[in-house]
Amino acid sequence: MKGMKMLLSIVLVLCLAGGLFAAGTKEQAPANDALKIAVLLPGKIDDVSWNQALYDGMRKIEKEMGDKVSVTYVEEVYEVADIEPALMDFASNGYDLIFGHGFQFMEPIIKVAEQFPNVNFALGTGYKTLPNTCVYDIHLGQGGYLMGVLAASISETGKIGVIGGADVSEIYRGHESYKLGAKSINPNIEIQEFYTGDWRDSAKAKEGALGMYDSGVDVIWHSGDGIGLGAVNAALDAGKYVLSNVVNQRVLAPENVVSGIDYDWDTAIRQIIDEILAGTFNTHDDKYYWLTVENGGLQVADYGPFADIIPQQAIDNVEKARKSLIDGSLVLPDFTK
Amino acid sequence: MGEAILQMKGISKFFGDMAANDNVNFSLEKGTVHGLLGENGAGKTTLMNVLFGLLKPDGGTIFIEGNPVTIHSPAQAMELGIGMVHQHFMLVPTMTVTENVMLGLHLPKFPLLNPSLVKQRINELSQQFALDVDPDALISQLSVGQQQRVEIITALYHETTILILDEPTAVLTPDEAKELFVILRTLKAHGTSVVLISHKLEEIIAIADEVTVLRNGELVGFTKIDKEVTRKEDLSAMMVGREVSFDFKKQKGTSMHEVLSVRELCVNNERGVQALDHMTFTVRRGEILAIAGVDGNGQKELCEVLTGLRQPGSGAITLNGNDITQASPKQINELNVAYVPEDRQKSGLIMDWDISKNLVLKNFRKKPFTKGLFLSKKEMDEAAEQAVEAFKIKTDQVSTLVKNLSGGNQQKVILARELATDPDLLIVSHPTRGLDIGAMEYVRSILIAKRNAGVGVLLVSADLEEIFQTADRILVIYNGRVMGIVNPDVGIQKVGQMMAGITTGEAHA
Amino acid sequence: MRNLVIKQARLGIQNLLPSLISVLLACVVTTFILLLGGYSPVAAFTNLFAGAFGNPYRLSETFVKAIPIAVIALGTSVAFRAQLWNIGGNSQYTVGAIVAVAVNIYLDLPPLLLFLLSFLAALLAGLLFGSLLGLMKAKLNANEVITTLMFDYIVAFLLSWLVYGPMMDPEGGGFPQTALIPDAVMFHKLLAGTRLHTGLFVALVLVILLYLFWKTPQGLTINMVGHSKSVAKASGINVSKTIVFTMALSAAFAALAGWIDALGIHGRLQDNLPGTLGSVAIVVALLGRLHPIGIAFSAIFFSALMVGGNTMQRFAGIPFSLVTIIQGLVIIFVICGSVFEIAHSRKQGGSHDA
Amino acid sequence: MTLDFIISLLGGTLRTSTPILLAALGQIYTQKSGILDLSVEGTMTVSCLAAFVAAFYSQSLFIGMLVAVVVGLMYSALMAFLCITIKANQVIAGTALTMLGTGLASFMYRVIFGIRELPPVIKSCQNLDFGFLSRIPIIGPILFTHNITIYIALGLVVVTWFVMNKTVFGLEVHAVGEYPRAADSKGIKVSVIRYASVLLGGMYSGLAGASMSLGFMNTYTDHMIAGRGFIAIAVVVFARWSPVKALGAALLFGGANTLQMRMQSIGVDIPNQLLQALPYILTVIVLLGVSKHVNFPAAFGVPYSRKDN
Repeated sequence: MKGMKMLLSIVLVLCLAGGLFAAGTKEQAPANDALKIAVLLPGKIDDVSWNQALYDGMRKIEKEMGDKVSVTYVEEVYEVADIEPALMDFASNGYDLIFGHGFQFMEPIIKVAEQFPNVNFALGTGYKTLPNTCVYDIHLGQGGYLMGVLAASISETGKIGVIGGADVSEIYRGHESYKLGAKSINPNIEIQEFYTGDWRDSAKAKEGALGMYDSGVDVIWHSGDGIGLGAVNAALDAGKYVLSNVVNQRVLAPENVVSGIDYDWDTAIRQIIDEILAGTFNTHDDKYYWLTVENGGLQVADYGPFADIIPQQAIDNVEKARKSLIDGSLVLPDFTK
Repeated sequence: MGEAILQMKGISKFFGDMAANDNVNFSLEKGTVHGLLGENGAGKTTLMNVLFGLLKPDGGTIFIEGNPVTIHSPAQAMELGIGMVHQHFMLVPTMTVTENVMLGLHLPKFPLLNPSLVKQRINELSQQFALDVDPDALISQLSVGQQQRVEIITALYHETTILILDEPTAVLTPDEAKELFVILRTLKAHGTSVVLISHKLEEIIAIADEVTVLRNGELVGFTKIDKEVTRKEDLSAMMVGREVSFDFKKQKGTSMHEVLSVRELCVNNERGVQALDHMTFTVRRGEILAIAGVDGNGQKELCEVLTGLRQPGSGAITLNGNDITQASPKQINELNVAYVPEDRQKSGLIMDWDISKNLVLKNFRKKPFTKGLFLSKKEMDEAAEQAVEAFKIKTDQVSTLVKNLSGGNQQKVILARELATDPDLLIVSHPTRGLDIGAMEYVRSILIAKRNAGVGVLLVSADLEEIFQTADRILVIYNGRVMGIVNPDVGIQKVGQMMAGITTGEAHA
Repeated sequence: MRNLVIKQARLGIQNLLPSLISVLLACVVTTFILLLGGYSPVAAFTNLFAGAFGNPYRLSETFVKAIPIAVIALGTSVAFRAQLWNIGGNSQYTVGAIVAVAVNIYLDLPPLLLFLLSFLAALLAGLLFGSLLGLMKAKLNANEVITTLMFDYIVAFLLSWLVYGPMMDPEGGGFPQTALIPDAVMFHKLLAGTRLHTGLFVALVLVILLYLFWKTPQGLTINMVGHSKSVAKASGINVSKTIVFTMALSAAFAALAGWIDALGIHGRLQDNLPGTLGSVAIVVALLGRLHPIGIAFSAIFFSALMVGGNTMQRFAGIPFSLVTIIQGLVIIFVICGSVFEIAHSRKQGGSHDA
Repeated sequence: MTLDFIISLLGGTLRTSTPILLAALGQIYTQKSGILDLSVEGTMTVSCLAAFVAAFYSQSLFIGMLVAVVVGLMYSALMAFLCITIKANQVIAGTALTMLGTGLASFMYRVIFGIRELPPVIKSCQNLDFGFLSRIPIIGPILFTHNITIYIALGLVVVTWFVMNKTVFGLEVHAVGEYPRAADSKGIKVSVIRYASVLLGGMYSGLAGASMSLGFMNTYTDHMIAGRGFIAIAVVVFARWSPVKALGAALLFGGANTLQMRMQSIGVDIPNQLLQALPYILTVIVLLGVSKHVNFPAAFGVPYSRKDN
């Protein structure tokens, strides 16, 4: 038992030393008046998708606002058990606004927000809010609809496809609207659909896309995340069309990426930050900030050289659908599972 | 004769504090058979392992044809023309004879296998030395004698000039041994020098030209053999350091009612081949029934089936009137059967555990070692202290790990454990194999003491000396069959013939 | 598979030293990797340290995370002691969590009853799952490394299917997660403002129970099977039964870890619930030298490493993958360290029969 | 549609099987020599990145593959050192090295490439054109329209079979895994053969990693290997250490996976998770079915030391 005691004392000493260390190290404090923002991302900053889009949007804001904001990014907050301590860490270290970029942040944000009424939280997709929290989200349905219209318009085989990561609500809405959009152009169109089941196995997405192209599909839209790279790469190999999502991926396959949906998160972010700076954030109930076609948060990516390659009719179809989404003459059904 | 092809000077090898070889000199002349004699543990195998590059000596020099060499590996030894046939055959059972021979071929460096060439050479060698080996047979399908011949062929293939045989007859029937001696003489005639490791005096006198005797790791004698002059007793005196009586006097046992009865027992081995063929015998209280036979004739399977470790095919086993044919080891254990297995390190002891735990392997679940829910270390240690004293186990403390004990003391730990429960039946398998002479006598005396106390003892042994010293009746086993149950007074020769499968009728004196 | 390296030892400072040295060496190599990557080792290690122990909340998190790691590792150690290489901590944890959550969201019973029932259900699920794995090993000779590895995938897909399909919260807006367990059933918080919950005591009890278990005859039996199956057989032990029992016990611990986490932290099922707990538990069991108390401490150490690593990533901007690197390095140095011990013990007293 | 479906399925099966097959072939040496190497996953991840980095900076796919093979060899040398020289438990050493490898690859990728707007890409191995062979109906599209890594893998099936069955080295690997003491006494250096086997396995794993980043994809992402190394280990057991059967087993795995994707795409209503779990379930079933009769190398997982009996 002598060893036990030694062991105990060693652990105690370590704990104490840790305390001292901690006292000696303070997290670098930015300029006092700046709005301290923490962005918690479930994946990597450079995933060419979901995470990168928010990162890009936030960088835009950083440039715009300069000294008024100071942003810390944290990648790969992937394990659900690690979310709450991450939020706590920032909330208790003087941060003013914390982004949790995914629905899995919802419950932890609600819990932590209750304890820190003076800290504001922004949740990327979800449905619960408190006075000091909000939800920002995209109407991926709208984007999906437009892509469906485009895909059906440029398909020569009458077969199109859509590939997603996991079958979660917003992705599901995007896919269903994609089908709806495509059928609005060609009611008899054959649509293939494939979920990889995770957000990162790009090789699996590629094989899924190759299978679709093999069976005669000539246009695929992917609904984002790491797996999107696989779909784009498959189009490159197969020499077929692909539509990107989140950010324009034409550089990866210049002859294959016809267009896509671009997200501009800065619209929503700017709105949130402006309200916080103006002190109006906590005063209203409707705490949903949407990226929509109307507010420009969702945009059809530029066609580049394809403007001359694909039929003008296709571009017109998309533009027509986009306008009717904006003027409200087209309202998409709520595809909740 | 005359020139020494091999000389080993001042070889020392230590394992921990124990000297396995202490400044040993050894000299082998060309074209001779040189016996290397000594008790188990005398350091014979160590010396040869040093020569063969399996062990690195702590001191000494080796000369081959007068040139000093250092041998780091078997490969190097083979290049120097040294071949070794181990006591445990070094053959891969899932390969054919040809493949096994090819394994050690270093001469053609070309990486491609050329089985047909090797096969041809095997056939040549087989004819030249009358070895009779099928190059395409799987090792696992060969008999022990055949496997040994494969080993010899493998060695010869390397143009071996020095062939080491480590206790080659231990696993052979007397007739197979005779065949081996014929082969050895042929080898000698072809100029090969042979080192024959053995602890059997007759063998050495029959075949060797010279003999070197080791005891406790030290060189104690060297002599030339003259069949007419050399006496067994002289050699054995050198070997054990004192005269050994070959007439072990023991009082007649008083056998009582039967404790174990085996009827028409048939058992298959792992490969599905019949290992025991309708065996029938009984063991009575107060007697030692010895199972004599060359290793591998069903003894292992018999012990396993009697202790519940193997399922019998057919037949019946009764113990004190209870049918135990289908009983589990646990049930048999609870019926007061004690078992000293052949391989004490693998199936008798947990080498990484201390003495006191090893002493309770079979009854730690019972009182007093388990009190309530928990084991009582105190009780175990106390019991162990008593056992250490009663069985004269040499150790400072009961918390010594058994792997740090000598073989004899390990065997005493097993005996202490098995005898602690006052068994009705004691099954012992090769109980003195690998023990020094003192431990050997001690173990035998315990067997006899237990017999005298009314325990039925079933002794499995390949050592006829041991059997004749202790047994009241001898059951000779051959090929899984009972060749006969005889009294010791029929003589060693008769039993030896029976062990070779020769029935009384055919036996020629 | 026999193993020379894992030898359970009595816990003592002389046995602890190699572990500490291993950790130190791992830090040294990590420093080189950090410098190679152009990061400041000082910032990394101070943040790592402060992140694990720097304030009461972080300290509490270190314990929160140590709970499942320790409990799974206890299970792992049970199997390892019998030389059964159960590397499927993740799947066994998940099974426990699934059952615990299912009981709580589908049964309408008083909280106390739900609590007890979910405990029993998780325990039973773990025992059954482990028995299945044990039977495969004992009766069909299926290599347990491969079966437990395969079941890690199978159960992960099962969990995924459940949260996307039959167990998805109907009121949850289509997100892949189940409904929440009623608050009243959850473990109570020990400290306001932290996640430290009374499940800690359950973990402590489990550590003590296993500590005591090794002093029972059944515990000795498992050790005996681990050291030598043939000796165990000859001593009248039913080796097959012991293998099944050992795997059942091993999996039961992991399943209980799933139960504790479900009722202590998660409150529901989500995809990828166990994360990397399973492999960390293997490391922890090894570093704790398969001794329950050693495991408790090494779980705290590894938890600190992970919690601190998160902080390091947050405030020093160093990728979390560095923590994975440190974990790998620690095991490697532990392995190397144990060799010197063996060499040492050989020198001290090893006699051989020649 | 049905014929096209089958052609696409078989072509896809071949593609999907390639990395698994490459790694599995290498593990035949390793496992036959008596070592269970769970570090394959880590080795594949590390060399997947190494291949990509080398190809990216040298603009040469050949150099990329070469570097992957060298890195595979070096990384598995760690495994060999731990379980042969140090005689460590193989399960634990393998787990550690897989952890280390995935961490290291992720860390180094960030260090080397930083944060980029778009991921670095290379021009990956292109699909080959075998002239008229590629245009044979049915057979052509299934067998003769793939990139080089697939043909390397198929070629290595033959090479591996040859080495294991027709060379001295193969015989020695077999002996070392079955009965190391016998091999030792025949002058075969057990540790040398085992080192060689592990290193060979590592080189194959390196190639397998390269086939993901240079053949299958044209970039590197974390989690790219996604358990394929572990599947390879199962494939070897499944195939009972025969290279030809390993081809069959890898195709079975690849096939199950591809079938799952194709069925999902055309709207067969089976939960995709259950389909995805299929190969793993299959492995367990096969393992249960054959284990009684499968002869694992007798010394599987056992470190060899001359001193132990």
